[in-house]
Amino acid sequence: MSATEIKFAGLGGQGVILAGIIIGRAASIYENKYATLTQSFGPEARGSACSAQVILSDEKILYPYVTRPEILMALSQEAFNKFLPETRDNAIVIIEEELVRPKGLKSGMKVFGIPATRLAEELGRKMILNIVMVGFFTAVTRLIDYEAVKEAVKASVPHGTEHMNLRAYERGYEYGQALL
Amino acid sequence: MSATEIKFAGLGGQGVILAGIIIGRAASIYENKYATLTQSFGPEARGSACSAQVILSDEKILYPYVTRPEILMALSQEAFNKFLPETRDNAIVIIEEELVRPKGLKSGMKVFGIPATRLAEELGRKMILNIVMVGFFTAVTRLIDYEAVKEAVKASVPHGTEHMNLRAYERGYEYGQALL
Amino acid sequence: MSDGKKSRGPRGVVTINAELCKGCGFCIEFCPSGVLAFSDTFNDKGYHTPQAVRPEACTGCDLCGAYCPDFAIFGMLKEKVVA
Amino acid sequence: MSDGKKSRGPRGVVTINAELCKGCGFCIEFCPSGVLAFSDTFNDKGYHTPQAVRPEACTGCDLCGAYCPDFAIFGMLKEKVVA
Amino acid sequence: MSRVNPVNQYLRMDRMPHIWCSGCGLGTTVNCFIRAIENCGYPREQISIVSGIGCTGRVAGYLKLDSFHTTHGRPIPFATGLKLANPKLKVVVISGDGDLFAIGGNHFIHAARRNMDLTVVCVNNFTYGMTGGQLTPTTPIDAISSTSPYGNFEEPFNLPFLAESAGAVYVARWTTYHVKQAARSIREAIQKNGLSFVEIISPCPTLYGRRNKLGDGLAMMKAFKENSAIVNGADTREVGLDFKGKIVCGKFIDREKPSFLDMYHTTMAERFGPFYEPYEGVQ
Amino acid sequence: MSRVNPVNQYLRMDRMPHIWCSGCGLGTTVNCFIRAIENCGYPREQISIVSGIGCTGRVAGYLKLDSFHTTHGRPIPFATGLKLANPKLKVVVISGDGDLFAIGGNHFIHAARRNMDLTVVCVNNFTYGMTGGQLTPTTPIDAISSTSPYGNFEEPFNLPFLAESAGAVYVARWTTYHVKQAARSIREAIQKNGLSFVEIISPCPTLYGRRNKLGDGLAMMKAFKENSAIVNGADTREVGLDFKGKIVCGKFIDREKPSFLDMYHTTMAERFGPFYEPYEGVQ
Amino acid sequence: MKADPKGVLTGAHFLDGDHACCEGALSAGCRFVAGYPITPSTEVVERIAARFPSVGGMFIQMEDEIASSIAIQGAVWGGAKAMTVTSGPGLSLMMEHVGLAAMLETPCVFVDVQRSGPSTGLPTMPAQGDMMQARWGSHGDYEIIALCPNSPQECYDLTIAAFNLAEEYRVPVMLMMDECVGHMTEKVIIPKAEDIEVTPRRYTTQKPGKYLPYQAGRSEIPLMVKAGDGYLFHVTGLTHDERGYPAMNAEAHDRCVRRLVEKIRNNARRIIRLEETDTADAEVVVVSYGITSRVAGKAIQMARADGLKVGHLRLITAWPFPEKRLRTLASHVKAFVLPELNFGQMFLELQRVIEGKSSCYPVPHAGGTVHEPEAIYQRILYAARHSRLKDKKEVAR
Amino acid sequence: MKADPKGVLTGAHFLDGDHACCEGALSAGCRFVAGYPITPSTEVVERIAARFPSVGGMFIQMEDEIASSIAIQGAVWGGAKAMTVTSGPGLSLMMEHVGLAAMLETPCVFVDVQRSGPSTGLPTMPAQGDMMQARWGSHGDYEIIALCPNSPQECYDLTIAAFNLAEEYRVPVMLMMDECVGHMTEKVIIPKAEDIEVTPRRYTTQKPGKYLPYQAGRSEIPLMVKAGDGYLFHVTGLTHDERGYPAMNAEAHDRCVRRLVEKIRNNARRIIRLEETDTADAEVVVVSYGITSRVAGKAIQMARADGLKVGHLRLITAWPFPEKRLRTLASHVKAFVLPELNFGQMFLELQRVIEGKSSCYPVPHAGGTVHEPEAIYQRILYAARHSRLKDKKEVAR
Ligand SMILES: Cc1ncc(C[n+]2csc(CCOP(=O)(O)OP(=O)(O)O)c2C)c(N)n1
Ligand SMILES: Cc1ncc(C[n+]2csc(CCOP(=O)(O)OP(=O)(O)O)c2C)c(N)n1
Ligand code: SF4
Ligand code: SF4
Ligand code: SF4
Ligand code: SF4
Ligand code: SF4
Ligand code: SF4
Ligand SMILES: [Mg+2]
Ligand SMILES: [Mg+2]
Repeated sequence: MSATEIKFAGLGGQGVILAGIIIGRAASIYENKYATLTQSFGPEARGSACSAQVILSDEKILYPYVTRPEILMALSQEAFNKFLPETRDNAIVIIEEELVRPKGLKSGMKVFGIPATRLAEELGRKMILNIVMVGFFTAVTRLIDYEAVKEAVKASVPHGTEHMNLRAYERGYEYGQALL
Repeated sequence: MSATEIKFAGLGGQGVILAGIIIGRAASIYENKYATLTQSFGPEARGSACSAQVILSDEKILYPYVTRPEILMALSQEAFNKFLPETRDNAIVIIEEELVRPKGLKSGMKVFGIPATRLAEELGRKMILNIVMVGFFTAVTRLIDYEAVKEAVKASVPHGTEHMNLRAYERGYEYGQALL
Repeated sequence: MSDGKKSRGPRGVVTINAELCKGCGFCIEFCPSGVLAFSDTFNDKGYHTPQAVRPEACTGCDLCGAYCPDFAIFGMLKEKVVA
Repeated sequence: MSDGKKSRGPRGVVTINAELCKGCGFCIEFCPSGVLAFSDTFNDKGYHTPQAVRPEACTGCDLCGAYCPDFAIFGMLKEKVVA
Repeated sequence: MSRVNPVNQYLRMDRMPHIWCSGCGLGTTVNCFIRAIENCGYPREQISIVSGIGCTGRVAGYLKLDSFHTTHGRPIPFATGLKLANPKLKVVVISGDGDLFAIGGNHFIHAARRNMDLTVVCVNNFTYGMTGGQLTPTTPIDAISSTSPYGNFEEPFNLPFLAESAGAVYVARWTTYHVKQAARSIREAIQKNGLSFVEIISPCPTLYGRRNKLGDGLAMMKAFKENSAIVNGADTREVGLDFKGKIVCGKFIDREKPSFLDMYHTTMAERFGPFYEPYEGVQ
Repeated sequence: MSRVNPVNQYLRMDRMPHIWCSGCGLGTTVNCFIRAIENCGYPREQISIVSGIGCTGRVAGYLKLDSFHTTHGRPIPFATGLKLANPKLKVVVISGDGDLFAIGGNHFIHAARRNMDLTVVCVNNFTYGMTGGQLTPTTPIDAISSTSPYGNFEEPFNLPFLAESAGAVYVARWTTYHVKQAARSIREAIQKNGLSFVEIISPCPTLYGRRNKLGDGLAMMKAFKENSAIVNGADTREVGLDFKGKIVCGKFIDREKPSFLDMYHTTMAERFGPFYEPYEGVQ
Repeated sequence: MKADPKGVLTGAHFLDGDHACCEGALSAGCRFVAGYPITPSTEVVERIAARFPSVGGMFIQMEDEIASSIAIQGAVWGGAKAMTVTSGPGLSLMMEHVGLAAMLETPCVFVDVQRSGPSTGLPTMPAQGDMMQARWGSHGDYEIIALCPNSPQECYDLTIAAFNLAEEYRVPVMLMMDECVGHMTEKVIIPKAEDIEVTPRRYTTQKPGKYLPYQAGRSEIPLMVKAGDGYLFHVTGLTHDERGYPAMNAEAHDRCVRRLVEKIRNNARRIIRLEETDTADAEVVVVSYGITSRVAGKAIQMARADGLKVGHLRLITAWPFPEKRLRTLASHVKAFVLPELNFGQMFLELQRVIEGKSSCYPVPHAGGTVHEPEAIYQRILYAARHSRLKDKKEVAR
Repeated sequence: MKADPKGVLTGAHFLDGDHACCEGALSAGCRFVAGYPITPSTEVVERIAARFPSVGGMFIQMEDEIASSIAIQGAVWGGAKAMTVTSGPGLSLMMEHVGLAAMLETPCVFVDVQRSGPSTGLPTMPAQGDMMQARWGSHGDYEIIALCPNSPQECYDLTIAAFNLAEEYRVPVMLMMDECVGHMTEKVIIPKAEDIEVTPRRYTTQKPGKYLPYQAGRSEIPLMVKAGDGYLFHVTGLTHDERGYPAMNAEAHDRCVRRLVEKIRNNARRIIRLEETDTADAEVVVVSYGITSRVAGKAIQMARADGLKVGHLRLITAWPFPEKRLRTLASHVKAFVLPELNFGQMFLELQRVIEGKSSCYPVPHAGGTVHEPEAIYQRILYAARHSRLKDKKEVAR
């Protein structure tokens, strides 16, 4: 694989951008890959759909936008509905299974679901569902090394919350491992 | 003569610009000449030297500035001193003889002096010395028709002051005629 | 949305357009008659929307309408609705 | 400009730089001791400039200096001038 | 749903849902405004609305009136031109605190000075909503914003005081909790001759409330209810706002002064006498 | 003439004579300013002067201090940057009524709001001198100007009131007749922490006086003397100016508030504790 | 449409360019001016302040140029023909609103009486240093029209033309005067009202409800409405669709902005006005505009007296630039000479469009005064001597 | 001079371009920023607001862009390195002060994170529509330097370069970012402080009394002083002489402005930075800058895969424009292709400088997003097929 296009999508406040940043950071800072993350911004204020797009590559990335994602991570139904059509036929689709009902999948797609909100709540903070998703993503895509992502999580979350977030990361990772 | 360059110079408040405008207007509106008037402005606020330059011509005037005046009308010593050097050797120099002492004249120059301030005061308003000068100018230069300038005076002075100004014009004109 | 059942019936009627609602709760909080409460269901945008839990108490004062930032609810005097 | 003649002499001295003067008359009007008046002569710029007509009355208060918009006049205590 | 919200006729329903967040006070302000114009005595064709740029700036785009979405900070001079070209119009400026008082502050004080025949409604949410929650000239001391991450240390404007000192003839303040009073004030303001000013304190839960731990829109509305005091006629010197402090509301100023156009007419009529045709706009 | 005017050392004598007209009050204002800084307690190297564009704007160019002649209306933000880069400087803005309150009005009210550590001296001659005598936001009602040929019909600002409402900690007004008081006020203003404001009413005989039949500079000075009343501590609401009316002079406001830099220090020291090195400028 | 006689000062006058501009605005039907004084444009608004009240116009001196440049747009949407007047520093401040006018397609006129820059520069002296700014001073892509009068008469005539073009293309039109023409007094003939052609605003005839503010049709120019007529319309400086509603995507942007650009580019031929003398068989063509065209005229007289074949192409319209015509001329002219009161602005355009087919020589000048005719003359001489006819047929001598 | 370690965040970071720009400013020694929020540049000042207080810097959010653009100049004259940050609408408002900075020769940096215009346009979407404005947006004649980063890393690097160039030439430097690079996150490597070269302010060593603020000497760049050091100096936006005093005549103006222009034009070779790949034997050269250079890079890969000889010349410095280099290339290249996110801006410069020696093709785009690489690829193909080598030797195949 030389370049992988990934879309992280959900509602504002769910932390999807941070999820994308962690993956990008892991690849570019803690592994020897290139990573480019772009976001689509709109005048629509926060609270509605938002997404981050990440390209991972072994070579320098020129064109920065994701056009046909090979991996879609969706944390809301609206996001899922919006981005599924542009996702590749053989894509990996990663969903929060209690927030997203995966209708309309194309035949070659592989779907991985995780009740990340519930898991996060079990860990004590609903807010860290995105980190659970990051762990899950790491496990099921095997794109980036477990340790690299772990470092990236540490480097990306607010000081003092590392411990909780790493637990979330591990929880998601385990959940993913178990599925494989 | 196809083009005549004239400089009207004095202190702010003496009405030299208006004198230039009257001559320009007379030539261009009441005779069939072309006339272009330019002024030099400076950041220096009013009260100091000011001047108007007029070109009269039978043809369309291209270059609008006066470089070597053939006629200099000076209403203050400062103005006289400043502009005499650039005035042509054979120029006509018209001065308010009580305000200007004509030192440093070049040999070919013809000087015409008039006590315009005093004449204006005699007519009741010191302010109209510029119109006296216009009459004098008309007489001694014979550049423009008496009637044309008269019309221009009428058209250029504030409503209600025409009568007084025409008297000033005539007084200056007579004084000039008498000198010739 | 619901009209009253009692014989005299409510003076007012409240109408909710759940699709526009963003679940802010203003209407519920500031309804002077306690007509409204959140329903359990989400709308398409993922918000809990209000429902009239005590429709018979509605006076049609339209305070809910005045408060609603999403133009998703309004109250009316019943007579006007009929008219 | 002139220094006093009397034995006790004036307390102050006024100095005028006629070349800078624009003849506004502020100094004359606002000199509290009536020291100044316009002279008959013009300076190069064509302004009447002030002169000390009662130099002996000058207190050196420098109000003329404070008022003069052209920095063309100032008063001083005599002792300072000497010092 | 066959019954239709009566406000819809004043809205561009083809643009709904709007972009404002859940719990944002802007929609509530729009409700107040619609109620204000419904019975202000002017037909809607005669009412123009001008906004600048910002979340509040979007108001113009949702109201079904002749409506102008101009540049950041400049709705007042645009409105000035509009009004002067056609004095029959009632021109209302609705814009944000940043738009009207940061970049646009000069236009406001000059319009007030001239007593220009305009109504200015400022939706004060203490922040720049549209650009992501930065400091504005109304952000209270100590409040956190994205450009005052350690707490604001710049004194904010006391808008009613500023408006009075600049010359406004009508000055009022309400919060979005005070829907009825706000509607009434806006109506009075529109009916006023000269420059009228209404400040509406409004929740921006997304960028101001959340960052300052003030809760969601509803929590902020409740706080408005609890922390406000209505003091009609209060001395505007006394109505400055603190972080979480009392919000003095009310109608503070309501005075008579000839407006810009009044003064214009008087001056020109005096000067030109019978030759002056009273200026009634350019048509 | 061997005795030298003591003010000369503060002037760029190589630029004399200056461009100002006979009877203009600007030179008198410069005298007051020089007397103010002579014993204000700061060495002249530490005093910077910033002007905008206008006849008054030329002040910077005649004073032998670090002096900046900027753009029309913008001396205050320039001064803000200068002061913040080097807080040891005492930065004084001297500019005209048009510069500071027409195009520059917003910067003034914001500097006052922030209580920026600056002194602002406004020479109010009721007109735009430099451009030929147009209307300014301080031109009194009925006064004639080249752009209000039929008499001004726009209400002017009451500058002290505006300054107070925006937040200035020191507000005074004098005329050029009041040379001693003006000098003292400017000195006090410079010594003040935060935004201090001194309005100097000054004759522009050439463009304002003549057009309005107020006579020459001397006549205008006499009128200042006769028509002025000193009311220290007057309510700024009451000190607005009419055409030929009373000119209320005095020190109106003198209050203590932490300045912008004070507030900055407090906030950052609190936040960063021992890690905060008190900001002392960029060097 | 004919001019409204009210305000048309028919007759022969001895006026300066600034005052002539005021009269041009009146003749064109302008009844709203917002301005802020600045040398050397102040006399325009001073005359307007005196003239407007008695002819049913409204002049307001705003608090600054920013306010002036948007107040006129409010007035236009209220039904007025409107302009603002300034000089370089003010024009710099108006740039955001030149862009707004382009985006809203507000027909309006910006008068720039150029003085020497940059910054405060020489406020009372002439220059032509704002030519590129007039075209490019606002952010993003847009087009404007710019006209360059060279006499008070043209200050009058081209002010009318500016208003007419603004209406025809719904575009901001810049009248690029300079201190010299602004302060120069000459005879100005103001025709009878019935001899003055004035382009009226083009209002829709559609009913409210049907009307779409930015539906352009084939003409590329949408029809207008004004506030108060019941259309309940919306306009925005955001990228918008035909309804005037914000449309936040690249496709809408392309549609929106492409038309703004193309309505001018595609109509360049109809917009452009030139004055050509003796270009047909010229070896050297002097390209000039504004006041410099008169100085160039004198230089050309000098060169012709030497027997040189010198043509003159005067840009009355500077923007859009007469690309086609110059390219055609380049195919048979040896060299171009372009004097201007700046260090090379329109010269860059000339150099671009002739694509190396001829030689071209700038005659730059910092401003502060006009060129010495001699300087231009020398350059013409140089051009004539040092340029060769490249791969084109020698013109008949 | 080496960078001050305080503020240099040495290490590898995953940063967006806006944040990288903030770090670049810190590394360059910038300690004063005045700004006004505007999408998509806001993140730059947000990070600065958080970072500056702990490193001895001062950030102030001013009341508008006009104030910001002059507050930084006050700060520079107070001794700081300073910048302001904005996007198109804000840049339009700053234009008067770009001219002031040019005139006072205030070294300072203007960051423009470009969004789609004109007017409010598409605030959250990319464009390159302010390129001509950057060069020409203020009135009068002047020169600036403009740099175009194409990645967060370059946002960091070129911010430092911008400060260094500003000091070296005493000129306002524009950093022309765009929404895409500003909001794109990638790895950014921040070197050790001792590996960062920083140009210090060049202060005079002369004594007060001797020193003349605008005495330039042979270098064309006068030395500075700062307020408070006892020089009692004066500066003005008016035309001035070497003493910094107003000098109101055409000769002084020529001397004053000519140097402002020539100090950049004469040093263009030293200022200009380019990135060239495979231009030596190229038939078609793509000229690009900023984000578009990456899209173009992809298109070039596609074209090379077809066997075409395509070179790439990336403008890191857009202004001054690499006139000489392009003219040289034009002598052996068949065609140039210039894609940009506007309807043709730098393309005009290209067309001008190659003087018809090669063909050249724009690939215009309204903005709102970047080009489809396919569109540029198609244009390259077209250029390769339809252009002929004119009167130049065929390059070896
Ligand atoms: C000239 C200019 N500067 C900056 C901006 C960016 N901008 C858009 S909206 C806004 C702030 C709006 O704040 P406010 O007026 O309080 O409105 P709110 O979003 O809070 O309702 C800013 C700074 C702009 N569009 N134009
Ligand atoms: C941006 C800009 N607009 C306008 C001007 C023209 N201008 C120069 S000075 C001035 C007015 C000055 O008035 P004021 O500040 O009252 O100073 P005064 O001359 O009366 O002392 C104006 C409008 C300018 N230089 N720059
Ligand atoms: S006020 Fe409106 S948006 Fe809020 S909960 Fe009620 S119906 Fe929904
Ligand atoms: S109309 Fe009044 S009573 Fe009825 S639900 Fe609404 S707020 Fe409550
Ligand atoms: S105050 Fe100064 S300028 Fe005025 S008359 Fe006295 S010395 Fe002359
Ligand atoms: S110093 Fe005082 S007393 Fe002496 S002349 Fe001057 S003002 Fe008069
Ligand atoms: S960001 Fe704030 S002001 Fe803007 S829509 Fe959301 S809540 Fe309202
Ligand atoms: S024009 Fe007025 S303000 Fe300017 S120098 Fe003359 S008198 Fe003074
Ligand atoms: Mg706000
Ligand atoms: Mg003034």
